[in-house]
Amino acid sequence: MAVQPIVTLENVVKSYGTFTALHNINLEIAAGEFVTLLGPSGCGKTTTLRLIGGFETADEGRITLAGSDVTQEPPYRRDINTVFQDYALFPHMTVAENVGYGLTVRANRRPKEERDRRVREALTMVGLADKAGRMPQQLSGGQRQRVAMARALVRQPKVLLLDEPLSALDVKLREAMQVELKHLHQKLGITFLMVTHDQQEALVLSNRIAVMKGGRIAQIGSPSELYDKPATPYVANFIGAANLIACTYLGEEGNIARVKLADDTVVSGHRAENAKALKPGDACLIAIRPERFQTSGVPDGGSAINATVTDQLFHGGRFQLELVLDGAAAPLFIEIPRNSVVADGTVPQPGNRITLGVAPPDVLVYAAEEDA
Amino acid sequence: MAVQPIVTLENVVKSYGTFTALHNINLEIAAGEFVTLLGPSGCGKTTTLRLIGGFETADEGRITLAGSDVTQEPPYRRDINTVFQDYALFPHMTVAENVGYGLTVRANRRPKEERDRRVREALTMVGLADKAGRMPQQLSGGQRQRVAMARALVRQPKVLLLDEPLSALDVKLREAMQVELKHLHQKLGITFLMVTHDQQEALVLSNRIAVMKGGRIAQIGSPSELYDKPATPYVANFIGAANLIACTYLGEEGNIARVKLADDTVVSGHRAENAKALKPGDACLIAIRPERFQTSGVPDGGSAINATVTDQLFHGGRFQLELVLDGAAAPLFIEIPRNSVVADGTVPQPGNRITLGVAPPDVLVYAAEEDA
Amino acid sequence: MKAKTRQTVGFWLLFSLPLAWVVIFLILPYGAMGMMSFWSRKFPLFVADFQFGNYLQLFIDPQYSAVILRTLKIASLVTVYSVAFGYPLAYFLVFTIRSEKLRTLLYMCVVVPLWVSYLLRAYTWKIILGTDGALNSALLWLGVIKEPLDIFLYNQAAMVITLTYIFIPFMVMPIFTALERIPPALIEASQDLGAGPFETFLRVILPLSTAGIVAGATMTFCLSFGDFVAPVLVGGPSGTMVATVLQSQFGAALNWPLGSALAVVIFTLVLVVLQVSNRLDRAGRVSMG
Amino acid sequence: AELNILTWEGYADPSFIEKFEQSSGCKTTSTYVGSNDDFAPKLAAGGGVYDIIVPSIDTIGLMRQAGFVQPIDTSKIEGWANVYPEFSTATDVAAEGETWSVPLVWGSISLMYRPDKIEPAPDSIGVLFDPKYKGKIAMWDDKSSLYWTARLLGYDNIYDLTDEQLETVKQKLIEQKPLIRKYWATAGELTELYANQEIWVSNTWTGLQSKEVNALDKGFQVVEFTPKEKAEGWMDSMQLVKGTPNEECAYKFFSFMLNADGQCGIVGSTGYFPVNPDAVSACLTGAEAEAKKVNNIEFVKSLVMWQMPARLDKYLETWNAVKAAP
Amino acid sequence: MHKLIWWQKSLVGVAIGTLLFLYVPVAILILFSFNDSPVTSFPLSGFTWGWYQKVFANADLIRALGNSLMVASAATVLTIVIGVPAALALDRYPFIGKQLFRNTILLPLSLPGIVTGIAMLNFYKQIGLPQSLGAVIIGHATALTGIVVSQVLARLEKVNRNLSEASSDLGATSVETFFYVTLPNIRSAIIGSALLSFTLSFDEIPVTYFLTGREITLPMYIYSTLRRGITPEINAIGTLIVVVSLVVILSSVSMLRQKN
Ligand SMILES: Nc1ncnc2c1ncn2[C@@H]1O[C@H](COP(=O)(O)OP(=O)(O)OP(=O)(O)O)[C@@H](O)[C@H]1O
Ligand SMILES: Nc1ncnc2c1ncn2[C@@H]1O[C@H](COP(=O)(O)OP(=O)(O)OP(=O)(O)O)[C@@H](O)[C@H]1O
Ligand SMILES: [Mg+2]
Ligand SMILES: [Mg+2]
Repeated sequence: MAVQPIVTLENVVKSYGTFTALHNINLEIAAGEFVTLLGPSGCGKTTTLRLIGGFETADEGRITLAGSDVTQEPPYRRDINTVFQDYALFPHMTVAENVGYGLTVRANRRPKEERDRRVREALTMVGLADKAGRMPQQLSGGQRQRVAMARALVRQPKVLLLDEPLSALDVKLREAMQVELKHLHQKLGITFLMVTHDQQEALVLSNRIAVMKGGRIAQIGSPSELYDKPATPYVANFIGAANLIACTYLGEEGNIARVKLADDTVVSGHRAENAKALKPGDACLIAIRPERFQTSGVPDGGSAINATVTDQLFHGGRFQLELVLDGAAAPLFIEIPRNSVVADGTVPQPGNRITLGVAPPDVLVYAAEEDA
Repeated sequence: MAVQPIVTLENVVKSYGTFTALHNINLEIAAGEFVTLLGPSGCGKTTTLRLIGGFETADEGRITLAGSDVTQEPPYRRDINTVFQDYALFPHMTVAENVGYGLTVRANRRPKEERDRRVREALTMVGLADKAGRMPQQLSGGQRQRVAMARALVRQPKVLLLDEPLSALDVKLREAMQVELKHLHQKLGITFLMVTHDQQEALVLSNRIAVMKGGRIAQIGSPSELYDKPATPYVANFIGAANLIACTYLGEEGNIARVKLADDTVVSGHRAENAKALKPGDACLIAIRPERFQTSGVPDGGSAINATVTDQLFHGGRFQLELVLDGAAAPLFIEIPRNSVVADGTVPQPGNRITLGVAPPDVLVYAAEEDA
Repeated sequence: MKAKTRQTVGFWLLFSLPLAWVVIFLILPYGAMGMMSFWSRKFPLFVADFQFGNYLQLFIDPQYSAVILRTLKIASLVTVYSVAFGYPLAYFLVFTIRSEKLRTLLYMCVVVPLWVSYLLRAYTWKIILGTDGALNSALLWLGVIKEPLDIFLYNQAAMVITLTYIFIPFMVMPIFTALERIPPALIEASQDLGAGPFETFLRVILPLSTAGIVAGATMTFCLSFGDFVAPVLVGGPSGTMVATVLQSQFGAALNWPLGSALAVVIFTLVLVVLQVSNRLDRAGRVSMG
Repeated sequence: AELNILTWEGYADPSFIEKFEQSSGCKTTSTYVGSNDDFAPKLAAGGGVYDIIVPSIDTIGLMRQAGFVQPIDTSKIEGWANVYPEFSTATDVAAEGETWSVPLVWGSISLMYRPDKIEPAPDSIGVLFDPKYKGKIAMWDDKSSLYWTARLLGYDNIYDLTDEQLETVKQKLIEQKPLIRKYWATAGELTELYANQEIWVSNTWTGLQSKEVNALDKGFQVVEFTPKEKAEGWMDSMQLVKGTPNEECAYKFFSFMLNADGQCGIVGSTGYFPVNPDAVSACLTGAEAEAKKVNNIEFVKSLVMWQMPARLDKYLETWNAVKAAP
Repeated sequence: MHKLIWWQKSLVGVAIGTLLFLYVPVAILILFSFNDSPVTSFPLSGFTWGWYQKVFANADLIRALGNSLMVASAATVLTIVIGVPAALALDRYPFIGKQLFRNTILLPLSLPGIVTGIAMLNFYKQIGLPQSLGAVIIGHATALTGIVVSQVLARLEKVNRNLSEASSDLGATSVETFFYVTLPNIRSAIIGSALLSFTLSFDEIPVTYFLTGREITLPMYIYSTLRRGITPEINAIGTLIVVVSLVVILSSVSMLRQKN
């Protein structure tokens, strides 16, 4: 990044008792970025956020905020605000009091007029100007979430931390709030660092995503980088549900790698970073996205895979087919848009045999040692 | 339905105090069907299920089970079992004791050998044979869900009721369990009646879906019927996120209805059931699915709609575009598969003008009186 | 059987015994007491009657109002001191003790004395506060004083100390529960918004624990208001409390009607306190969501 | 048969009660009171639980008036004739032409002090009102405080004071309150107050408490004295509860208590004085007998013997008002 | 976490002081039960087991103890028999006056015991029930039922409401559901509140004071002894009671705190 980073973590380590929650984390976030920490439960996302927010202290390493070392500062001396997972609205204050709280504290007391104005602005921004007098318990989940946003934003922090800000909302609301969150970020230009375990959310919102695994950052990059070039099968599987198929490595010609599946089908693909050391005969894994399979024929230079349909799931706009590959045990999922199918009039039914085509760029070859 | 219905509700009414939770519900479920009750919170889904299960008594109307009137029967005299939303596993019993409970009650006591065998079979069926001795609190969410299934199924009920059986699980697990649930239904041939507020879940699992609204059934039909021919804008919106656009009705030629949008664009579509009475000049609504818009041209006999891209959301396999229609305020969402876009090399960016094509069968015209 | 009928039968099977018991042994006795408060004294006993003389006497004879006021004063002091000592203790347990196990253990240590014979706990203070007691001997030994002091025992201060001692656990329990229920995220949110620990305490923790304080204060106030052991054991000549007077109306003075009237007054007072605390408590509870 | 007695501690000591049980075949159960004011409430509340009660002479009249007790057939009592006539015919023992109670023991109430703290030796009730001894004085928590004060004030109608006199007495007592360490309620409490250095002077049940305090040997002695305004006298007697089903045993008990075993037993266990001098001739001799005022009926006359105040209600109310005062 | 600052330190000081304040008296009580002098004043004069021997040799005291145990047990059984159905009814059925009933049954817990004692005394007198241990038992049961009701109700509210529905769904009748599902889940609350009732009844004075007849309970015995004068015998009984209540209370609290 060219811009000077607003938040940096350098070799940060954090343990709870004998358990090391974070191993040597390094992270740089540029001003104005929207970065997401993504990973399964217990991988250390919240811990990372809490270290930056100041609610925990790092055992080792350095955390800087806009260039100054804040590793040992308490939360109330950091120019950062947090939107908590369950919002942590003060139940004994009205919406306006909640939002204004950060402007009444001794360290940052503002004159009443300024405070009122800023509270009003913040509430207007999140569309809750008319709810100022309500108590938090009188609001719906989505409204609470927005109050929490307003409360953090009214302080005009350099960085906004969000710990699973949408996870308590139901699907429809979550999708709507994702869009709002994105617009808010675009409008304000504040740096957002968000935690989520929902890959869809991460893909939609972020400039960059850091995929974490067991207290380490497995890969960091833009959504399309992660989707198109996942560094490991773990990342491939975590972002966008890849199909992972065991294979035997045959060799490479040009940039086309060739592998053999259980039923001896030969498939062409591209080697991922971690597969550079593969030698012919080694065990490998290929990853293919559900939507990259073609049911209408085999593309030029592509491979054909034979499978049996075991189930057909109707998703409205598209079908999801569950297949079993010849000679394999684990099922495979592919997605086909409904309109194309309907046009043909051919919806593959359970029991049908089917031939799938995949182009080499859609097949990523990995070494098999990684657990998926 | 040709088959004799296993469950029928005839003119069932249920009130709590002055609030009428169910207005005159009529429902017939055939043996072996998988029916889902779908609707927003508070629409009466759970109430319907509880009436069938016998946990509440109908104020009016009749409920029959396999032909006999059970309206006044207590739950323990109905040949029905329920999987509760939070599973309601007995915390003081092991998994095996939980599952075997329904075979030890006086009314249905089985000899120990039979009981043990059936418990073992049921646990094997849900893949928990090795967890028989555990206590429920020692299981994960998905495992508990399966114990609850086994406990209900071990009694070989005529009908299995499921109240949001998967809602307590996280996304990945929920999707996996959906598939399992579907397979279990296919294998057992028992009638399933499930409540959910997740339209995706309903689409994937059901033979028929009953969409409820405010204590009434808004529409009942197969997933594709509901998706393709929603009876009202409400149903259209609830199932599969339709775009609803306000319009003025112009008239019909053959079976092609013509409407005018805010910017005077004329769009051709098909009239839905509730639009039969529309007269030229009446206010109307059109519903179009996000994936039915075509970005590559206008189909024969179709219409062209002009819009401006306001946002582009990356979903991995596809893009979602947020657009604003000329002359309209509310945004529109369309979905385009990523591979096609990538092939063209043209991803519409925020600010781009775009022309969308829609074929008449993909445009449904409704009378505007319904609230969406 | 219709479902409704089945419900009704089940309900009465369960409820008839408790209802009968409560009516016969709780409502009727309180009612009878109310009735008797209108009876009149007729030496040496009393006769059924309906007159307001007893209440009148309670209001005009200054000895009764003096005792009621004194009792109110003592109960209030006890309540205030119990909060003053109980709150820091509860706070300490919840926020300073990090280890879950140690916290539970200490909490038990606070709660356990509550159930250890009330009488003995009151009595111990007599041993401690006496002229020849532990406190004086300790002070003598430390050289703070030359002669034992007799200011500790047999006065209202001694009663307040004893009752405070007895009721501190009552105070700690609900405050502890209230503090424990405060989500840590709220405290973090406050700090996150720039408030230091003290400001966070004043503006977040304290308001959110008022329900606990109210609950504890109500209990402490009501029970110390009706105490009749402390005056006997550690109270001095001016230590008469309402319960002592009540007791003597049913004892020595043998004026049950007057005693009943006094009991009705206490009863009403307690109901008022409970009602007020219920209001406050509900406000607190609403604010906890 | 059984016999339920509501009495004072020490009045049913196993040392002699066992003998009674063996000789009469009546099983006894005793319940103890802390004050004369406990009798009426107990009977008013329960009734039918007790067969015999043992109130002091100022309370027996109340028992009769409240209808709690029934007259006694003295002819059924052995040794009745030997009881001091001053007691057997005293007011309220004999009333309305009947006998209502059977005298049991008697004693006096004098003053007690610590000579190491109080000099010169006091000779008047006034010492209880002396500001010099502020915080070191105890008074019995009893309506008899009114009698003491009335006598100090020189009233001679102490059981029938006028309203003004009562008011003066009340004021005097309220004035005294700051001087008082504690109103003592029981013999043991007074002993304790002395032993723990809480007080130096008080009124006392003659004989009993001084002996107990001195026996503790706490490094000081207490001395009893009869004030120049005279000591007070009391006499406890047994009454038959109305409607008792155990009358037969009750009479056996009366007889037993008036004779050698009973009188010697109770005098021995309490230190008070016998009402039947003949009965103790064998167990009390010489100095002992003199100390117990055996045959010294003159002593009785030197006392201000308790009576039921004419307006008991008013007295109780006054005493309560004193205690309630700040 | 960051270092404690002044006000937090003083708070910790007060807290520790208060903890000591709670325990010093208990320590003194125990100390004097071994003190070789009939008067409870310092300095201590020597060690003795004598007061304990006296306790066990004191027939009245042992009898009072027996009475107390009897009263507490009987009252506890009654509180359970009345309180559990009451809690079940309150939990399960909507009915008019529910809140009133609940408040009434809880009332004696906040009302000074002396008022309850007097009310009952009045009433018993009017219906001709004599003062007796029986009357005390009824009094205690009435005064303490609120504990069982509130504790069991709290547990019932926590126990998943669906459990009993699940049970009847699986074919169990109401009675079966109660014994197989409800009871096991509220058992520890019942035991816990029973232990509490027991301790409170065992320690009760004001109600007992007015309702007891010839027979007295241990607290009444101690109360009268206290008024008569203190002997270290009381300290010895006290120490024994402290030890026993500790055991009883620790187990009851752990029952009540037990989750799920
Ligand atoms: N206070 C603590 N004491 C001990 N261990 C902790 C503590 N906080 C977190 N951990 C452990 O550290 C690891 C990382 O926790 P963290 O909360 O950061 O996970 P996460 O990625 O946010 O997971 P989730 O998605 O479940 O919120 C977990 O294994 C957790 O058990
Ligand atoms: N016991 C009850 N007393 C009063 N009102 C009730 C009761 N149970 C349900 N209701 C009301 O009846 C309506 C329907 O409730 P129901 O539980 O059937 O909704 P639902 O469709 O299952 O909603 P959700 O998705 O939130 O579970 C709601 O408005 C609810 O508030
Ligand atoms: Mg987390
Ligand atoms: Mg529901």
